[in-house]
Amino acid sequence: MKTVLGPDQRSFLAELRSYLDGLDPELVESTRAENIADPMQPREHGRRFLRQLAADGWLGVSWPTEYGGQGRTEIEHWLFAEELYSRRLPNGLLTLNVIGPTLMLTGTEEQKADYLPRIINGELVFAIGYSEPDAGSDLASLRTRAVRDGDEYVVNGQKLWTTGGHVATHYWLAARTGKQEDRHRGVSLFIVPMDAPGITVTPIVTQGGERTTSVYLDDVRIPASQRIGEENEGWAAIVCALNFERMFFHNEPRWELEQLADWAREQGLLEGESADAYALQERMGEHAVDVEICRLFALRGASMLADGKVPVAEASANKIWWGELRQRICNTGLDLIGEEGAIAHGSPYAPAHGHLEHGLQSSPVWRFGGGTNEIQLDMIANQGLGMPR
Amino acid sequence: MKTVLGPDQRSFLAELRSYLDGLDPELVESTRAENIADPMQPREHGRRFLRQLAADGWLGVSWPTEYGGQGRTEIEHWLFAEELYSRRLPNGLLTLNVIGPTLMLTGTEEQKADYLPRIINGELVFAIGYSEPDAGSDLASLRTRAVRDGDEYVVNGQKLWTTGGHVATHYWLAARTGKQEDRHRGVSLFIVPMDAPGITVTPIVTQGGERTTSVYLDDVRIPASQRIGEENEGWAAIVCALNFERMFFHNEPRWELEQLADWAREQGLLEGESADAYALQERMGEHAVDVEICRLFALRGASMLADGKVPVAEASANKIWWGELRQRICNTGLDLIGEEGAIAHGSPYAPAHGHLEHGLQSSPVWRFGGGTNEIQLDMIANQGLGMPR
Amino acid sequence: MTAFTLSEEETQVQATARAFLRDFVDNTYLNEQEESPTGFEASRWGRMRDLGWSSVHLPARVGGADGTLVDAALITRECGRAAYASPLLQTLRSATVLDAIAADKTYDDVLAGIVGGAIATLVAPPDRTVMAESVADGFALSGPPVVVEWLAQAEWVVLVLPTVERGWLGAVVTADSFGERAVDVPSIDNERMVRLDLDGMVLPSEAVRTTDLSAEDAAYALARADLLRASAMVGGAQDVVERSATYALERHQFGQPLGKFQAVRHHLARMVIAADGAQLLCDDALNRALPGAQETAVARAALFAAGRSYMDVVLTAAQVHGGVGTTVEHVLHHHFRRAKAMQLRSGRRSSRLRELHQGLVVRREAVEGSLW
Amino acid sequence: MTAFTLSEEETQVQATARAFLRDFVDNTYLNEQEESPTGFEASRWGRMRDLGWSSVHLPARVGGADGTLVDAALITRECGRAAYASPLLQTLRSATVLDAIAADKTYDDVLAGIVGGAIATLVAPPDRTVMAESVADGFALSGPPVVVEWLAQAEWVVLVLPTVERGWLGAVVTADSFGERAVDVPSIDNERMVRLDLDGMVLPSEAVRTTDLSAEDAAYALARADLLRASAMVGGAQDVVERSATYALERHQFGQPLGKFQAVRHHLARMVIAADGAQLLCDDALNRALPGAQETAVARAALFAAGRSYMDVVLTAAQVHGGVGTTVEHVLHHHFRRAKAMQLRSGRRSSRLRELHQGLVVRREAVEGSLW
Repeated sequence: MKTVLGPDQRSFLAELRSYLDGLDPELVESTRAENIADPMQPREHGRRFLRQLAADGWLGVSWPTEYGGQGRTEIEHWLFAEELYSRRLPNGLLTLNVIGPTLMLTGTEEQKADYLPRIINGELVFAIGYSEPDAGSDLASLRTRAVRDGDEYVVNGQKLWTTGGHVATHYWLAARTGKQEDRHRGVSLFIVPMDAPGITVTPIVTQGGERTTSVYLDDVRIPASQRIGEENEGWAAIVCALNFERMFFHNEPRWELEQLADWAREQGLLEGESADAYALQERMGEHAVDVEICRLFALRGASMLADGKVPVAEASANKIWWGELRQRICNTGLDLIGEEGAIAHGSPYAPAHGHLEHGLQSSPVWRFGGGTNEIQLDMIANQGLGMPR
Repeated sequence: MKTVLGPDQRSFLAELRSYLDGLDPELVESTRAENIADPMQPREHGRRFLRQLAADGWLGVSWPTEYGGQGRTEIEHWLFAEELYSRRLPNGLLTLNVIGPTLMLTGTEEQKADYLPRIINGELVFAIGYSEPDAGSDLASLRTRAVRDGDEYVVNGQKLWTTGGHVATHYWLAARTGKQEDRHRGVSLFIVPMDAPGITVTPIVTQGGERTTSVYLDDVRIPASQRIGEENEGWAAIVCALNFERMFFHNEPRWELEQLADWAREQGLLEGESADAYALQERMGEHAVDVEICRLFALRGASMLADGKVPVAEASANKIWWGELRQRICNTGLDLIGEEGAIAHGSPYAPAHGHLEHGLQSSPVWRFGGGTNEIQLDMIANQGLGMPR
Repeated sequence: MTAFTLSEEETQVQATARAFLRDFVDNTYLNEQEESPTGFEASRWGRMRDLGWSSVHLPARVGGADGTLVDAALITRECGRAAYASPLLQTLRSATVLDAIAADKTYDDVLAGIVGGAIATLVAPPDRTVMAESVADGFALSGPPVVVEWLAQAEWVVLVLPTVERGWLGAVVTADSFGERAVDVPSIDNERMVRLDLDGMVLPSEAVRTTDLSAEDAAYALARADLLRASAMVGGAQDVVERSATYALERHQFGQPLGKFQAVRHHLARMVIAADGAQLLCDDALNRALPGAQETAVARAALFAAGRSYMDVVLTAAQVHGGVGTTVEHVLHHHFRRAKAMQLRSGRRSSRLRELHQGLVVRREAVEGSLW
Repeated sequence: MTAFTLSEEETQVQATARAFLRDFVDNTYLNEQEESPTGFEASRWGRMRDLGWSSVHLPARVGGADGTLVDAALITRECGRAAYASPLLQTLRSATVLDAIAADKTYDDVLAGIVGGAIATLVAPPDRTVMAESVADGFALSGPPVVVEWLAQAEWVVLVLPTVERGWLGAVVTADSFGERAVDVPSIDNERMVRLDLDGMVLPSEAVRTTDLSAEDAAYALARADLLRASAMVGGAQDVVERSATYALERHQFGQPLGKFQAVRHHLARMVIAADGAQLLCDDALNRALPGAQETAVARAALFAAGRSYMDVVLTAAQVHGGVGTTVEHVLHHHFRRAKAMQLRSGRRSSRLRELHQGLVVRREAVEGSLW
């Protein structure tokens, strides 16, 4: 029985770790703090950090060398993402890991030449514009409309849940070019600068404190050259991007479990012999098993990608396990802490550095973001078991 | 805030308890042993016991006095069923609690005069014939056919999961008199003696050791006078009977928890201070809360019946809670016991008198019997919340 | 639907409370109050005092309405439904405890103050981590810091603590007695909270008005007070279930309402079961919680079940609502945070469960009164 | 689908085992064997010996095939899939332990016997309830009775026990050494079992061949042996998932296959997740369980996950199958009972979890080898 992790991968990881250990501590610390507060959008320090990685040749581990990447496999790419995550540092997120690879597969030569070098240099930050007020899980019902006008499209509509809309440089936008009743067969995909005339970004604040946005599009003009793929055939690129996106589930559960362990250590419960200590140890023992399983679901996906396969049911299983486990660790972790657990993050008195409480508040998104878990379960039934739709 | 349990109910219960305490210990013990082994079908001792109760005027607590009952309310009836259950003694089961009341509502005067006195005397035992190989949850698809022939119907088909088929005196039989595509609108209901020519009963043994049967009907002739309700209109009586049936969820979870408590007491874990003891206490604490909730779901149903209402979503909630809780207590109870828990019931060495292990083996039926829990959840969504079907 | 019937007066209390709160509480209002310096409006507090909310269950002797714990619980249930934060629950809990442990008129001045609109709060750590020990001039306290809601806004602080010597003590001090021992901390939810370090503090003799309280009586007094929190959580759970059902009917995806998808239907049905179970147990406990009835175990079971159900319900509701439920523009975010905060205020889950095991399984406390 | 790739030889082992068992094992056969006096057929055992199943991972020195633990685990996985009961698992576990704790050729006679077809069983209570203490003529044992599979059918009984003095002992005795201490008891499942009362028994000096075993080495030897049981449970879970999916496609209700109902689809998807998680962890543990690697924590995690998943899967499968799944006419009833029995043979769940906490969280054993 052979795992995908061999000596090559281990030496890659050693090299990466040594590189990261050598980075400017100020840069690392300020980036980490920013990233912990809201990991979904690289801001001031995060972008500084990514540009540093780019300058040192560490962005685009699995990107082909022709696009400025290291040309390694998906396994190394996954190890890179994991390692950065476990240091709570940004790994390039959607722009590097979803938009870039999707452009490589679906973009024109001009588009690739235009965007890929800037992505791998850390210059660009993309936000994704799929969801709308009436198109959530049911993406194919989107109503934002793009009408051809000479060499341009004129776009009108409203997008919801555009995470990072206020910090992005570019928008990866799905809009309807065909008939409403054609559903996914009438959708096209575009890239448009976030500062294009007619785009208004309005913040939405979530209970976990993460920022997301509504994006209003009012006669926004996009050159036809900025359409990704053929007209009305944007769905393929969306599916491709979603497949990349669903593999973005990293070792957060382990990190959250470690926050609980820190608290337990302080309290003398981690190795204690009291009733409270035993209760904690029993609970953490099961979480720790589930964290190992989470690692292996992710590794399975990486190994499939490395074999040139696209994980579908496997990515869904990974995502469900990951989101539910994180929520469970945060929720039951607070139960072990008791009344002090009601102190919110931000306070120096918040137990477990406030991360369990913050995590619990963010946790609903983990269960429905990137496609609700109900849809993921349906995908497992269809693709994994051949159930009829 | 007023509960339905007042002084009248308490004095009824005291009277009942004193009556039961005074019964012949040999009769009680042999009935109890038989009932614990397989509670779903009264056999030798169970029938002896029920006839004794009948002779003493204790069967039919809520039956009108005109039918020989005590004429009390549904609350007393529920208390009666609970008390007998908590002594693990038969309470009349389907015959007394489902068939009798359904006959009162849907039978002709002749049918009532014929059957009710014999039911309340403990003479008759009914088995129910609804399910078929291809009609389980989807009862309306049943294929057993009853064809009118003069004053009789001739019935052919196969029934499945007829519990007590081998001990019953009579069969409560649903058969198709209309067209297959009419579904529930083409079904009639009959009573036929179990020893009628053409009926063959074949045992089915389940993993929990409970006996159920297949019933083959081969040109079975039933007088038209034994049809309950109009031709093709048997569905109403079926629904009525199912509503009565779903309120049959008693305090088994408490009884099972007590088996675990017995074991824990022997092992010094019930009030111990070891890691094992704390683990047990934490788990049992939550089960005990759930047992109280189970009691109140049942009480709610009884109180609705007493008010002349029919619990539907409420009965479903009761049934789901009851079945899942029992299974959980048995399953996690064994986890607390550990390797000795693998000793099967029947052995004197089986922990907790073997009841948790036996219970776990029987438990699947608790989750799908009387309508799968999935269908119960749908009923709560429809009837309790007004969701569209 | 419950197994218990409200009396006409109780129905009136419930309707009045619901109408009063509906008149001004919505998500925008809750957000504003949470952002405000005080966390609640003094004028509303005055109105609630006028309605007799914080003294509905106090004896007429001190100016109360001579109602029952059920009346008070119906009011907290409505506050819970509305996700409305105020010092009311703590004031009611304090009054409930003082009324229960008072010998004769021990606390009548404080109770009369509460009738008059004074805010009180209760210090009684659920995990009994703070101990009192008799010293020359009073009782010295020891133990880790605790958290207390609305202490900074309170006039009176009621303490109910176990002593090293024997029994429990009851004490009342003014809120300014703690100085730097009390530090404002942010709460998960929209209630206000301080972290209170009692270690080394001496409660002066004159503050300690009860010293011979049995552990059983103290436990029952606190369990009755906690039923008010349980009832608030039950109300919260009910509101969340109703909102989720409404949303599932209104929101369409793939050409049909969410409520047609079996997965969503089953989520909703599970929520109903959770909320109903909590309500039934809470109502049963309230029904049995007569003064002196010592129905501690069932009351504690109700508190546990309410916390568990409220939390289960908000987690599922968040899933049913998707994105819209997690923004601060939707009242669900208040329920989500209140569920966890209120559950945590009962202390450590495993400690509560072992305590319930003692009461329900070892001492079989519920069996006696329940006919089972 | 796994993250691990089988070698060509491993694929061959798996295919051979599956074909061999498929040739004669079905529910009727399993029922017959369960009812039979011996519980398994000696002729099949002989055939398995000829195929080298119980010695596939033993060194060539004793006549084994010099394979790895993975080979043995693939065989137990196929037995698990088939719900096939025999002394094979216990014999393999015994051999695994002896091979791991042997200094030089200490147990070569026993291992050679196993290669030759001898049945062995292992006494090593998961909760470490039996202790050994050095006495004049050997080691005196104390502790509550334990349960042991296939002891009555075994030639050799291997004991691995902690001693009061220091370290652990390894011993081998013949199965007739126990006399009335061993009593046949019915098992939940179709394996055979005795209850063995070791309290007061003295293991003679000549039986105790290892006395200086460190707790760590003993734990790792047992953890490797237990991986074979974990693998059997993984196989069982996989079979149950596959059967349930097939049934959901075949069985129609309300005019459509069960697999179109979202509730059933989600049940099945959850079963896939459970079975996959268990398999991934088992395979990872097997991959890491090289001789001397001391990967105890991951192996124990795999054992826990396999038991949990197998049990979760059979409970849901019973729900998907309805009535047909609970009769003794359907092989699911064997899986249902085997899942619980095999899970229970790992001892008390809470003890296993605290042990896992020690290994995975406190000592961080898995992090080292896992790149996380």
